Amino acid sequence: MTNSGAMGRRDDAPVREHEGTPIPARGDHERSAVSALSAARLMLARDLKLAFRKRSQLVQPLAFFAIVTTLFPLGVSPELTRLRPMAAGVVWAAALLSSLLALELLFRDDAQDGTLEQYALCGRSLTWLLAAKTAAHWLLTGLPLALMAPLAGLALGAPTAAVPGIVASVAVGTVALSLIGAIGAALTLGIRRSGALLSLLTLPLEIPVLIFGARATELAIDGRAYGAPLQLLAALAVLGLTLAPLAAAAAVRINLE
Amino acid sequence: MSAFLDMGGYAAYVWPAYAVTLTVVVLNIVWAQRLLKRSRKEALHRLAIGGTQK
Amino acid sequence: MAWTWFHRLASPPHVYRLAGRLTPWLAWPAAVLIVAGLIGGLVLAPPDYQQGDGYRILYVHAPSAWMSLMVYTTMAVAAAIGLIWRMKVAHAVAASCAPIGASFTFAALVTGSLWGAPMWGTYWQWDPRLTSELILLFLYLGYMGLRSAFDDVQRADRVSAVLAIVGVVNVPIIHYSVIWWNSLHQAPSVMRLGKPTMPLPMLVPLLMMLLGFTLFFGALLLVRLRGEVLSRERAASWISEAVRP
Amino acid sequence: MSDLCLKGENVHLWRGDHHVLRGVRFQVAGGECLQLTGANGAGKTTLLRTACGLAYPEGGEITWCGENIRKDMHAFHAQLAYLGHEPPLKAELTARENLCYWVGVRRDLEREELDGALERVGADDWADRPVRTLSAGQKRRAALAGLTLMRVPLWLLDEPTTNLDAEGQKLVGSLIDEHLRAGGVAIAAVHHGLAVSMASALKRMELTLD
Repeated sequence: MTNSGAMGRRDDAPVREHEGTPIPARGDHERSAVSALSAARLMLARDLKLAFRKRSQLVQPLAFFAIVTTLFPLGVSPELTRLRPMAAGVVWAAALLSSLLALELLFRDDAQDGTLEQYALCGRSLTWLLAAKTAAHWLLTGLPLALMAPLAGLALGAPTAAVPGIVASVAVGTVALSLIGAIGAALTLGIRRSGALLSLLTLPLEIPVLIFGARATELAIDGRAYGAPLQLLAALAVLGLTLAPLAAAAAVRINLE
Repeated sequence: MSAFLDMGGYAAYVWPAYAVTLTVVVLNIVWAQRLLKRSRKEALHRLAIGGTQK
Repeated sequence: MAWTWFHRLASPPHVYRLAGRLTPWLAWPAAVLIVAGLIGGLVLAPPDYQQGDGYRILYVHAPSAWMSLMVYTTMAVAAAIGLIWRMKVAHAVAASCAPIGASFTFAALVTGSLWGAPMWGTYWQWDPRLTSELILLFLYLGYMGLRSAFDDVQRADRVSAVLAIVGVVNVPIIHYSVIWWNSLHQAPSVMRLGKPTMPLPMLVPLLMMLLGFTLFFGALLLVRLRGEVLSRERAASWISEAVRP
Repeated sequence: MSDLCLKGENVHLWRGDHHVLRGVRFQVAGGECLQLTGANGAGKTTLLRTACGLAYPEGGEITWCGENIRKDMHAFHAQLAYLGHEPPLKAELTARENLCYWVGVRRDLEREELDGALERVGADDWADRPVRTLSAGQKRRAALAGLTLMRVPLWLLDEPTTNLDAEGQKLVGSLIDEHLRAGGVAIAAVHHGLAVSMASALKRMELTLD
């Protein structure tokens, strides 16, 4: 017990004039404090600004999505009649992989430069802050993917009438993907080369999203009603929205320990 | 006896299924015991190198 | 009062000793039940009127499939307890579960495909039950991969606990989505297990096998648990008494 | 009188097999600064991270104003500022933007206040340059500006003077002085003594290896 009792005795109480930094009394921080929601909004703004300062990272998942969907006609057949039945599956598999690509960096940069730690210590709900980060991730990868997916669909033989259905299903589905992915990214935060492990953790959890998403897209391409799978997809997204930030916050705290 | 081994013509499916399960069962026993033995050895080793705090 | 009991139960030396003492009490009944179930299933039970003797794979497939899910649930519950109450023993239970569960999931997959082969004419069908098992195997592998990626046992315990909990929330969703997906594309599965109409001579060996495997899991868990508890204990004085023969 | 007090009782913590904190006790009240010294690996950083609630002690407890810090972590965190080894700044943002986002999640910042803090640490010239282009010492100064802007009673500083020139070290000393004079609490892990003028307010504790 070498450390115990090493404390010096406290000498005369220091003078307490209130010059310099005013210290708010205990509990006083509530008054000027920022609410969890506006803290989250600030986090979102920060992540968007950061992303636009490093544009290459913004473009990479989209380029990856484009190249994966290009591989299929080259690997299978240039005939649209053969590509069309698998268009939905191809679009979704590519969307899953591209959303995964950007995940590794979701918390990694912030953990490395110490800002994540500061967010964990800021006295605001880390759950909300991570939800905001996930929202930023969706805005930066999910939404652009949803806008690009119809192009890939058209190139694989989908009719133009299918465009709204493809956009809707990919947009809703990527919300769930970003949320599930955030858990995976938070879990693997402390691991150095986490890419393969991250995929192994996240992809099985994302299978329901793939199933409902691909079904909705398939129905849209066939010109049928895709409401039912889209609703199931939305249900998954809502479920993810309530649970994923909690799990991610728990995982981040453990990894910061 | 040979009728039993033949499994009504399904021998090629039934016996491999049982063999795989048996292997998994036996392997689990071996692994579990090996884990315990290794942990014991490591614990003793840690005691030996004098990590006796607390 | 309940808490003192709880903490006594969770104290490593107590767990170590208790697990050692309990193991034979689970292992022997498990062995007896499994042998009896095998005799009942392979010899005494009559052939199925549709699948002949091929259905006898049921007696290994069903317990394996049961194990795969039961072990995952146990693991997730133990992980949650470990995470919430910061209980090392619970984390040790979760760590012990993963390899057992993964191996039986593998067995369930192989036996399922062997059962399906004569019925489908191919070893692999995207049957909902098999597909779910396959995904479950990936979940186990991910869990074990995550656990082994950390050098520090404490952190590995806590991080993988979060994954186990997330996974167990997902398992039913995955299962039902796979069934839903499958119902769109092909006829329902040929594997109908444990129907209440099953005749007693078929049902009794199945129940014996299920119970036997469950007890076997208990015994395995206890042996592994002792190992995991030892490796989590840092130089505590009870180890020397407990470990030396 | 201020009733602020951060207290550690018999704190134990392991890192793997290594028993880093072995029954550490400390007590710092309002107007006092605890100066932590010790060799590399003696557990200074670990103690600070435990004190701020990032690491979980396996034995003992840490209390803030008499309450275990885990009882209401958010309220406790809202009252502390922790500065780690590295200044927590994003390389792509300017120093000013960094402070806006960093401190902004805690409290609303007035522009004048921000300017004042930047001026105080001598950042007038480089406050609007991306952090990527700043020197290590400048980054450290920017982090110090963030520290003062948080307006919290408890400071936990890990090597606050690293990479700073003589003048910068004096700045750290005077910032801590002011903080203490206003009734604040500080713990600083240091290699060399702090340039604090109020020597009477300084407590010292040395952590040892094994």
